[in-house]
Amino acid sequence: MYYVVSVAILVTMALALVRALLGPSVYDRVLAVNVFGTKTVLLLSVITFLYGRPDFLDLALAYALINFIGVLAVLKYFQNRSIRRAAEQKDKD
Amino acid sequence: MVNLFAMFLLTLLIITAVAIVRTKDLFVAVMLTGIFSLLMSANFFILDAADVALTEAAIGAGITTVLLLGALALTAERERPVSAPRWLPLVVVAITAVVMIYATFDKPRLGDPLAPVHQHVAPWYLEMTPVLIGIPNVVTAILGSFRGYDTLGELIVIFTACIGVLFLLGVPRGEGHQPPGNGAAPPDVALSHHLIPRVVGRLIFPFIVLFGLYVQFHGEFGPGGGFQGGAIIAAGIVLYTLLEGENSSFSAVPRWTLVAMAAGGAILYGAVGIAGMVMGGNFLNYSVLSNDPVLGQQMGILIIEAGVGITVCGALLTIFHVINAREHC
Amino acid sequence: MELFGLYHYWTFAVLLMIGFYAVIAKSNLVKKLIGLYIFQSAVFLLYITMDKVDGGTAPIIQDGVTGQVFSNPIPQVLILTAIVVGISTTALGLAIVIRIKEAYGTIEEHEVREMDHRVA
Amino acid sequence: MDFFDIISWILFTTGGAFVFIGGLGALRLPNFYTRLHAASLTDSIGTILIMTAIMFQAGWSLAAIKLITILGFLMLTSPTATYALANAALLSGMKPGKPEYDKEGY
Repeated sequence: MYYVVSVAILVTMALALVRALLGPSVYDRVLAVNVFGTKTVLLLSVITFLYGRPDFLDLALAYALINFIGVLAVLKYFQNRSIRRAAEQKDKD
Repeated sequence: MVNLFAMFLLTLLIITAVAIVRTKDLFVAVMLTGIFSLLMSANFFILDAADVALTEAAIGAGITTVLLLGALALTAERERPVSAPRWLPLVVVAITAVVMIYATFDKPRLGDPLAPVHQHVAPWYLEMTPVLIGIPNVVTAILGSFRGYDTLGELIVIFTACIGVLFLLGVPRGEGHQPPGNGAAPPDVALSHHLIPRVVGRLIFPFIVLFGLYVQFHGEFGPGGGFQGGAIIAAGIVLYTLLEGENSSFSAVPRWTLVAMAAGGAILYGAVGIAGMVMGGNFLNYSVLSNDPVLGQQMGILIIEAGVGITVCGALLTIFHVINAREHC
Repeated sequence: MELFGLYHYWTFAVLLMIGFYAVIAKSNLVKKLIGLYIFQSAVFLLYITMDKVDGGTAPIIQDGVTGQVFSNPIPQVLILTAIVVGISTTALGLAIVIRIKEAYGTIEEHEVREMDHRVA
Repeated sequence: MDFFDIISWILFTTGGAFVFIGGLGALRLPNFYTRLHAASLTDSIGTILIMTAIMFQAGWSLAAIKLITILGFLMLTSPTATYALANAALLSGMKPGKPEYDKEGY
């Protein structure tokens, strides 16, 4: 039964990758990365049990904690960019 | 069946790599690099390399994206088109790829127990680790003790890279630089007015640091060790900096502490080696550190792993802060 | 089925060449660094592929379990350190690119070269 | 096959189905906010179902505690990431309800 759910997760990863490649906006791509991140956590958890080594759940835990940082970095990047653009606009006027 | 999964993931990996190279938008390339890292980590895990997968998770999920985005903010976001002909590199690359794929037919197939790589020292390490060092994680044993000299070298490389970044970006900008806006640089506002991310970030920040310490000191028994632990703690402090801004981060962990950490960890590592020499052994021979050689090995590994963690954390944070501060000066 | 055992190595070759293409054909310096990142990831994949043993498990000895086959720990040790070194050196490259942007106002290699020629 | 196995089977299948539907929605729906909606909601329920299913398989052990922790952190961070993303998109001037927007979307 681990195989069934692994296949579902892998197909979803492929769909998310297609969304990341198509875009069209940058936010769609960030969304795709986020979906990919949670799917990786699930896949790693399933594979630890498939391999019969549940002590490796640390890996999934690391991703569950750290994936969040990427999205916040993107949010901050957008925020600083809009501030920068506003400042440049003011320079031109 | 798991091999089929691995092949599927590898195919996705190639598609992602092609997309990274083809896109003109560097921001998109950075986002796809995030996916690339996730796929890489899953593949490492399927290939039985739990320690490596954890390292890739600790580095690739947070720090790589943050550093690349910091560099993009300081340079440019889009690639300019080039008019030069593209076919020559493409032909060179295609021919090399074909030659390399032809060469792989002589390689032992995946998982062949008779492959030459499995014949020489690896069985000895697997057999002798419980006897000589007495810890379950063979990877940590080789990293810390059998090949401790290599690891010291790698640590010095990380320290040197940190020093190099400090030399390049730690100095103030030149005369010609005019910050955008009416003379005033954009202030570092952080994400302080995004209430929900701030609350959640503050909530999980201590757990990230705690988990980092767990990975650091549980490295003898499960996947983990200094490289992973240091990177996870660094990622936690990066999260704090993103949420609260440079100044709060520096009041929690001052700048001089970070440089001192980057240097101090490497010094600690070397000091353990010299202590071994003083007590009558060779450089980085931990057996002499205690009356019981096995206990001595365990003590040595624990201390040098701590040194590795301190240096990795300090170096990564120094690099992050230097690039981040460049944006706001 | 025998040939599928080489699929990992083929992926390695293709990824290595994709990264190499980005390094030699792209003019943007950040893109070159990302290409270098792909290149080094391909090398990591090659090493980790070689550590796998059929029916093996990760080389962490479990209490009370005997007769396990373990995968080869040596490639893992090499790559574990290489990943962290890789990000540090990539950061050094990014720092150089940032300084080039400040000095030349561009990060396109051909534009930087043109400016150098004009001065010389 | 005992009782716990049957429960895990059911949870695994429904969880897998939710995950797949979420991926499909993230790919097929017409604009960014609908895609975000599809991806985030099914992500949450799919994660809960699959993690619970694995917990039934793991039994009461250290692994189960780790799974609960993973689930807890995912439940905190995943919706926050979704919120942050929607917020960034809205502030950048992308209006919900419009079926399409300009190609770059900045």
